[in-house]
Amino acid sequence: GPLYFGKLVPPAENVLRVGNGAEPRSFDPHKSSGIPESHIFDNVHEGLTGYDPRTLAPRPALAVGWSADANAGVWTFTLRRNGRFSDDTPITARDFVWSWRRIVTPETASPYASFLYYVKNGQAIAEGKLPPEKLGVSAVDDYTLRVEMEKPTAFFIKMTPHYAFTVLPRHTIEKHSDRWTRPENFVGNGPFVIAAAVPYSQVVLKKNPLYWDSGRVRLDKVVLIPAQEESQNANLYRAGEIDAVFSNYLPAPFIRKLRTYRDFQGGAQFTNYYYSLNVKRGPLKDVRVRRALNLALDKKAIAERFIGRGEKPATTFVPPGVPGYLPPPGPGYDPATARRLLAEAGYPGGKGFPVLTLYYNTQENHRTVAQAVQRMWKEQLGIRIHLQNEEWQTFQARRERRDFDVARDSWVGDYIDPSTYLDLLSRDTLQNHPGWVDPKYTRLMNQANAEPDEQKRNRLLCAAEAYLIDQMPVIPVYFYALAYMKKPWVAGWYPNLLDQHPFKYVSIDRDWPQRRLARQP
Amino acid sequence: MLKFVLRRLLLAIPVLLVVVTISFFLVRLAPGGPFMEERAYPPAVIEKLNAKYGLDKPLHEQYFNYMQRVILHLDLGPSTRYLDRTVGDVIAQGLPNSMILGGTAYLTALVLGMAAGIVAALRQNSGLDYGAMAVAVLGVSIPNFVLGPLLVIVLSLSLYWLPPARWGDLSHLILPALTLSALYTAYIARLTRSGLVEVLRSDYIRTARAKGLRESVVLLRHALKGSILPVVSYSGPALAFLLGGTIVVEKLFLIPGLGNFFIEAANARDSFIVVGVTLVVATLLIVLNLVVDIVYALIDPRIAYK
Amino acid sequence: MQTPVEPTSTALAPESFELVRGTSLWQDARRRLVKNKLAVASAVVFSVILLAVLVGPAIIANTWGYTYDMTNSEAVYQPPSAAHWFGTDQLGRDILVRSLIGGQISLLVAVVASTVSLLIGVTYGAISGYLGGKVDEAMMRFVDILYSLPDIFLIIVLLAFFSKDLVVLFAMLGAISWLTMARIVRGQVLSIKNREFVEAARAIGVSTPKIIFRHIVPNTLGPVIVYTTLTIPSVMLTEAFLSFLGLGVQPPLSSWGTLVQEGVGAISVYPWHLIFPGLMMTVTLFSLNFLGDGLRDALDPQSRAD
Amino acid sequence: MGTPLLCVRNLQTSFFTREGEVRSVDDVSFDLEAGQTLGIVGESGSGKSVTSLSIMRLIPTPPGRIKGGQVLFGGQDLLKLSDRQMRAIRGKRIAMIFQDPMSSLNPFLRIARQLTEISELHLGLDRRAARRRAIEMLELVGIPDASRRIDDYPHQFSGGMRQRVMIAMALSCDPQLLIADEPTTALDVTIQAQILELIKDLRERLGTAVILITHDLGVVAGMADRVAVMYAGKIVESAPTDSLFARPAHPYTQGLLRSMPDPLQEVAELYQIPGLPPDMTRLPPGCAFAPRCPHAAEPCSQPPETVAVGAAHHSACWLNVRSETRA
Amino acid sequence: MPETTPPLIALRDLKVHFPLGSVGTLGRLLGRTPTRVVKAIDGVTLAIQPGETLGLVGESGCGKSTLGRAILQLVRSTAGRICFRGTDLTSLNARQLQQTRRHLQMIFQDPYASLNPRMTVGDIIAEPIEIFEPLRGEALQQRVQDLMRTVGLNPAFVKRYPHEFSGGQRQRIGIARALAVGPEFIVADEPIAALDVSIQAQILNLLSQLRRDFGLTTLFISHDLRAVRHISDRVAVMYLGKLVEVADSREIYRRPLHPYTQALISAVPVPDPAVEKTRQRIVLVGDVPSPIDPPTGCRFHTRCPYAQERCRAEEPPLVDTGGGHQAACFLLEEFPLAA
Ligand SMILES: Nc1ncnc2c1ncn2[C@@H]1O[C@H](COP(=O)(O)OP(=O)(O)OP(=O)(O)O)[C@@H](O)[C@H]1O
Ligand SMILES: Nc1ncnc2c1ncn2[C@@H]1O[C@H](COP(=O)(O)OP(=O)(O)OP(=O)(O)O)[C@@H](O)[C@H]1O
Ligand SMILES: [Mg+2]
Ligand SMILES: [Mg+2]
Repeated sequence: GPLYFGKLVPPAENVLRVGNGAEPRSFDPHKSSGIPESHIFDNVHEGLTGYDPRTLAPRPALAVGWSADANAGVWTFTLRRNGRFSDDTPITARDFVWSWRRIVTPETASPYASFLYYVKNGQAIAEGKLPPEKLGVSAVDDYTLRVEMEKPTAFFIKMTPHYAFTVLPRHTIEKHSDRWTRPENFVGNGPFVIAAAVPYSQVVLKKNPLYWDSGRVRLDKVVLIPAQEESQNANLYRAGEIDAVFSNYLPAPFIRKLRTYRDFQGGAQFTNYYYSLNVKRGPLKDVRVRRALNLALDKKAIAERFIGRGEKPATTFVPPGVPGYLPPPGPGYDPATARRLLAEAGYPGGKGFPVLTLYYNTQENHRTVAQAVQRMWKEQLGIRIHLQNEEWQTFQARRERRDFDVARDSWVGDYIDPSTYLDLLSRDTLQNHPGWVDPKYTRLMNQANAEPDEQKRNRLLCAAEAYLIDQMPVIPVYFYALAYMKKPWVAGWYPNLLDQHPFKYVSIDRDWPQRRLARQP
Repeated sequence: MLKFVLRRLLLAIPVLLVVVTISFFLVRLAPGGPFMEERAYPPAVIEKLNAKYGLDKPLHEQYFNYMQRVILHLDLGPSTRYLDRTVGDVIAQGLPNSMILGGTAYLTALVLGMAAGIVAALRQNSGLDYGAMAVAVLGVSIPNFVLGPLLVIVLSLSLYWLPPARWGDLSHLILPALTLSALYTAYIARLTRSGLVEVLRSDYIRTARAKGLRESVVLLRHALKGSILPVVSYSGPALAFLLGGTIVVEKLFLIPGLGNFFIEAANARDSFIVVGVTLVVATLLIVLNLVVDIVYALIDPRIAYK
Repeated sequence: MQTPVEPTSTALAPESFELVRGTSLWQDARRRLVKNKLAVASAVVFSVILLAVLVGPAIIANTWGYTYDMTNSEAVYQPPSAAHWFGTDQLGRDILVRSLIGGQISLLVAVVASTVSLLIGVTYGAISGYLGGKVDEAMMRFVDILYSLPDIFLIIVLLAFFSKDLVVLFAMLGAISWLTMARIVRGQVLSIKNREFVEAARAIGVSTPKIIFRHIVPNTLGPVIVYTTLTIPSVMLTEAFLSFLGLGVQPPLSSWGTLVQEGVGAISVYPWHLIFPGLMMTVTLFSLNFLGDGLRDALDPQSRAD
Repeated sequence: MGTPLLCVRNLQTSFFTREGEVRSVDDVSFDLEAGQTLGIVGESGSGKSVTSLSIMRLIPTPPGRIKGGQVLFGGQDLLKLSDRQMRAIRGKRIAMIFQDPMSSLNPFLRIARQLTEISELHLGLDRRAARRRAIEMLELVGIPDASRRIDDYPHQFSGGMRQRVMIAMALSCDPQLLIADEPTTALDVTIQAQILELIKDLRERLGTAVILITHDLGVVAGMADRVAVMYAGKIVESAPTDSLFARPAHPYTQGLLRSMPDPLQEVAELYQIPGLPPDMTRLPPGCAFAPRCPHAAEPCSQPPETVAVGAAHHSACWLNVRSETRA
Repeated sequence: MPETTPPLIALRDLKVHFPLGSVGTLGRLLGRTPTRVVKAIDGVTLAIQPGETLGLVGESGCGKSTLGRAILQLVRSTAGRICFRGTDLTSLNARQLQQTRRHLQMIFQDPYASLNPRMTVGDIIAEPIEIFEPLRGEALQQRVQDLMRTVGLNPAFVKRYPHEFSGGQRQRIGIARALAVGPEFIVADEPIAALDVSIQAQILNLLSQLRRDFGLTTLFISHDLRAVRHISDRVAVMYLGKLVEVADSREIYRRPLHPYTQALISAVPVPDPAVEKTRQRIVLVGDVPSPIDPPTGCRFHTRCPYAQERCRAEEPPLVDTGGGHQAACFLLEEFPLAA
């Protein structure tokens, strides 16, 4: 068969066309938290640091250097002097101060305001208890930014590439207020600027000639297409209308077949898939029942056979791949033990076990997993589960109300650190769907987060995760895998845990056929 | 009749008010909210957002504010799903595209459907008749979410004739319009045929034949008028539905139409857009049903409205 | 040989003493239907499908041991084979059994929705059209309102406040399936009520309800039957949409609509997932359509020869 | 006598219903010369309309079918023509006035359209000329205010006015053969006279042959050259008009003439032919009129033979045979 | 007629006007009110006594059917009163009207159009019986088939549908239906037009018999003057929406007063070829007026051989010339001897 999937005609110009999942909710980085939006924000705005295209490690961007005090309580950044907005206004440390204050200001109502909670007084300001001026960020001089943390935060630098910490053009925002994001008013400071935005059609980014590093930007234009249906991405790709798609935008049944093509890319992804168990309800109060439910699941079959896009069965909660973090061992598939535990809990052979309801939001994969799980529990434990799918909001409201027995769940890490997962359950937040608040776990997490030493911190996190897995308020099912396609002429686009691909490094390689031949032995 | 039209349009106002009111409360009663995301917003943020959009007030107060805004300022409000846009923007962007698509699909359906229906009626109980009607049944039994992908696979992914999705020039219109029109073509074909078959036996058709008129003239001039009423009736709601944005096909082919905006707004509990678009569709429906009633009178001189 | 009878004599010829049995349109229709080969063939096909759908799953469970919810991680996406005639799905389940099980709910849905559409839609439309004037105006505006309401929210809210059982599903399907029918019937009635036989009926003293249901409605049956048979597929698909929203069948149970919806995602890689359930649905729809056509002909005394 | 314009030979038309075959026209033959008028009278339901529809080939098929016979028009057998050839004849060379004027007009079209299309088609007139001609024709048939009422719809016309529209339509192309199926039933006598005058004029001017189906024996008396009497699908008597009225030979004809109210004589009760009209699906093997015939006798169980009872006067009755032999 | 018994039907200055839509459909839609109005009935006052048969004759299009339909409340009257046994039918509500219909029936002029194409003949005839009488099942069938025989239809036809009948057979279905519940009054709108003379005789005999036995009152609309004369007690002659002459039926044939009546009677064809060839008819010449804008004065003046100046300006009233013979013509004043 053919080596590549679909039409193989590279674009005439230096333009990258990508499927981008959804119509952006907003073009203001302080107002949206979606992934499709992030693909725009990350390329038209730039903060202190940027992602390394392969490792995602922070790379100097507007900050040319940084340092932290001994226990990572105060961070100091040195800014580059040639940083400019796309309208040629120079960027200074004061712009950062203004931007960071803006995101935590309650009136901005930014979904990512919580990222600034690590900065001193961040949470208090966001909750309206203190004025924004009290935020622990200050301009020492035009090119030195001082950030005072709420408590020691060693991993803060890992968060800085995120667009929540970017710098925004105060002058245009004040001038145009809400309309500053319109293409005709838009001012940014990234390698690209927004040139056009037609809803449900495309967002066009074009090269920003005033970008400090514009010399290394090879693309003239990026066209982001809000192709929401998985099949659209596949079709557009196959018809040669797009050059690349982000991960998980391709239809699952396809991927089994697409794997054989050279333009298919796999790899690990920093996303997990789990079931939240309502620990306040019926038999699920009993930790033995929760463990039994976990042990009865053949996650390998689920991940590798039924879903089969490269997902890996999960025994623990944090997806693998965090540098320096060694996850605790997790229990595997053990139906015999599961049956024993269930019997111990008073339900031998599933007898007397009430019919629980498993909720999931309507989507093909969720439906597949739920049916597999239902069947496994029935076969292995003899218990009956009612499946109920729901439209997204209804489902989400139900989860937040904790009005379920078992609910489908998953989490996309924001930055490469276990805490982005483990913190989900450390407090009684809306994100803590199982409603599992355990003082021991909270203590462990607080300790870990306050620990400036990387290694010690990782060990504490590992202990916390081990405890979490032991108590099993959540059943990890699998870890997502990258599954995307890019045409062979797309260079500088690498698989990574967060599926982030700064367009700054991407180029159209017109010599790809020769290069491919040359690479072959 | 002018009085009739005026009265109908006046009567549209309370109807629209009822529609707006019910849909306003329906959206609010639905679980979830405009700022509910997988990554839950901090409660403080939600509070602020609610305050910003006036969603923190008691429901009846929100309702009155909304109605006041709509009626006095003809302002349909902001959008909570598309934060940088207003409902007015969304309608201005989506409606024309939906109308182009829906209109094309309807015209296609009308032409193809009537043609098929007429041919089938003419050659009643012949192979042609059964063939045309079988295709029509196929047209209704293949849902458009299947037909669309099938057409795409053949015409754009195998033959590379037409783009598989997106919107812009004429080539983008063909596949979605075809997909969309299949169902309507089938309906129109079958309704046309059944009407014609009945009318073709009338004595006045015999008269027309006795005049020596060609069969096509008999059909088009004499029989069609009397048999087309069901198609006209069907066209009112169908066209309103088509012009107001069709969710499945717009999603399938990534068309920047009202349907796409509507469904995402609905999923995101954007009450402003949902109510606004509903208002647009209701207006279309009322106007088109008025047109239908007028067409009735044009077709059948015995139909009179007081 | 008979003797001549006197002019005013009521004496009757001997054979006239036996009473000739009268027949009604419906009795007549049954007889005509039975004579229509295509209709009978369709009825047979439909009965076979019905039977298969009702008893098939049990038979398969007994002979092959598959049930509709039996997963098999070793047999994911198997193409059709001797073991699995229709192939298997992503969970390694037998698509044949799932298609049969799926028919149960889909056929039930079709029956309920078309019954409602017939009963409510025809009655409502006929009353509205016949009474005309203000009543018609009010009744049709009510239909407009129902038609314009965002049904997706209607369902979501219903779901939030009521249980998710099938009764709600049927109520919902019924509620939306009669609207266009009502409009079509009304259009027909507007025209038919001016015909002279209606005036004659009025002159005789036939009461309004009887005029509507005995004289007018039978004369609208052509489009009514055509529209009903056409509505069945869309109702089946609406059911799939409703189960998407959480109403309707829940996995691992299936309906034809949900099977087709699942299947279309893999249309170009695992076509059997779509084709077989789709085929079953299409064959059913075909047989229903031809049955409908036969019924329409049978109910039309002027149609083809006996 | 020239060659006949229309020769109907052994025409048989049946309807196939669930109760069996209805032989509406059973072996009907007659000739008609140019400029002549044939009056057809007879029992209601005896097949007069079906005969004329069969000539025009407008029998609804199914359930009806022309089973046999010939319709020679100007030497051509109409039953063998293609649809296209038949179309060229309909409306132009043979025109028909239908019995039921109400349902024979298209309720959805203005009178104007229905009248103009025929002259546009056959006379090649343009719209304007066709309209002028239509108005002219309407005036000719006595529709008052024709130029304005031409734009009305049929339902706005009275029964007689609709009938006159039908007549206007039939006459507008100067046909060679006019089949008038009860053309004046809904007309008052003054207008009826006017219409009949119009037909006579056509006959004289263009030599149009006319088949006039009517129950009004007065009209027959005034118009027809020959009369055919039909009963149960057959022509039971046919004769020159004078001869028929003077010496009706068939018992049915005799009964018919006796049934007429006499303007000069007051009677409490009119004569009516006794018994019921026949059920055409179950006709007796012999003479269909026998069960109602005052003279019925033994031979009536056999199909009667048509015999001449006078000059060009034929009757199908055993009675006549007997009288003939006796004579 | 002696005026002692109250009339069964009394019309007082009845008017029925139809708007004509020929401002064009578009004009109709744009709300142009049609300026043209057909004055189908333009002031008719008439009383019909119980048991009487009133013949109604007149030019085609003069409003006979409309008059019949107005009496039965099938068209809305523009003005005037229609009393049945003293109650004004226009004032009844739908229910009361429906109940009254048992006593008022109609035979329609167009037999085919007035039959429901989807009902068998049996059902059509049975329908009024089912409404007004508790008859069901066998008994009902018996009644229906008796009725069919009575009007000369073969009962074997009960299962047939209207389209399977000949014109005359259809007409008889309509007659059977109208007579089914034994009404007190029927409007017979050309009930015998499509029937052969023998069956005409049968129907006329039937009507006479019903009048004799049950006192049936009939408004007998027909063009067949011979039949009208045979069946009617009185005859009313209508011209362009108005009555021009009303008289005893023998009287009117013997001594028609109005010029229109005279012309009408002279035009009756005679079923004798010899007579037909030599017969003298009064041929009306002149403009046929239209009910849209009827001529001023006497409506007949445009065609009247005796028309004078006065006829053009003034409208002659319907006056009794003695013995209940009413006529509307100025001639009668000038030559009262003619009366
Ligand atoms: N479509 C049909 N199906 C069955 N029988 C039919 C059909 N049309 C006509 N007939 C029968 O054929 C016979 C002849 O009908 P036809 O209309 O020729 O009568 P007719 O002589 O014109 O009578 P009339 O004077 O009453 O019009 C009738 O007995 C009638 O019942
Ligand atoms: N629905 C209507 N709309 C408009 N005009 C009408 C309508 N019905 C009848 N007319 C007109 O009213 C007048 C009288 O009609 P009507 O039917 O009463 O006449 P008629 O005396 O019964 O005539 P005929 O003997 O021809 O049946 C005619 O000019 C006719 O055109
Ligand atoms: Mg006839
Ligand atoms: Mg009339």
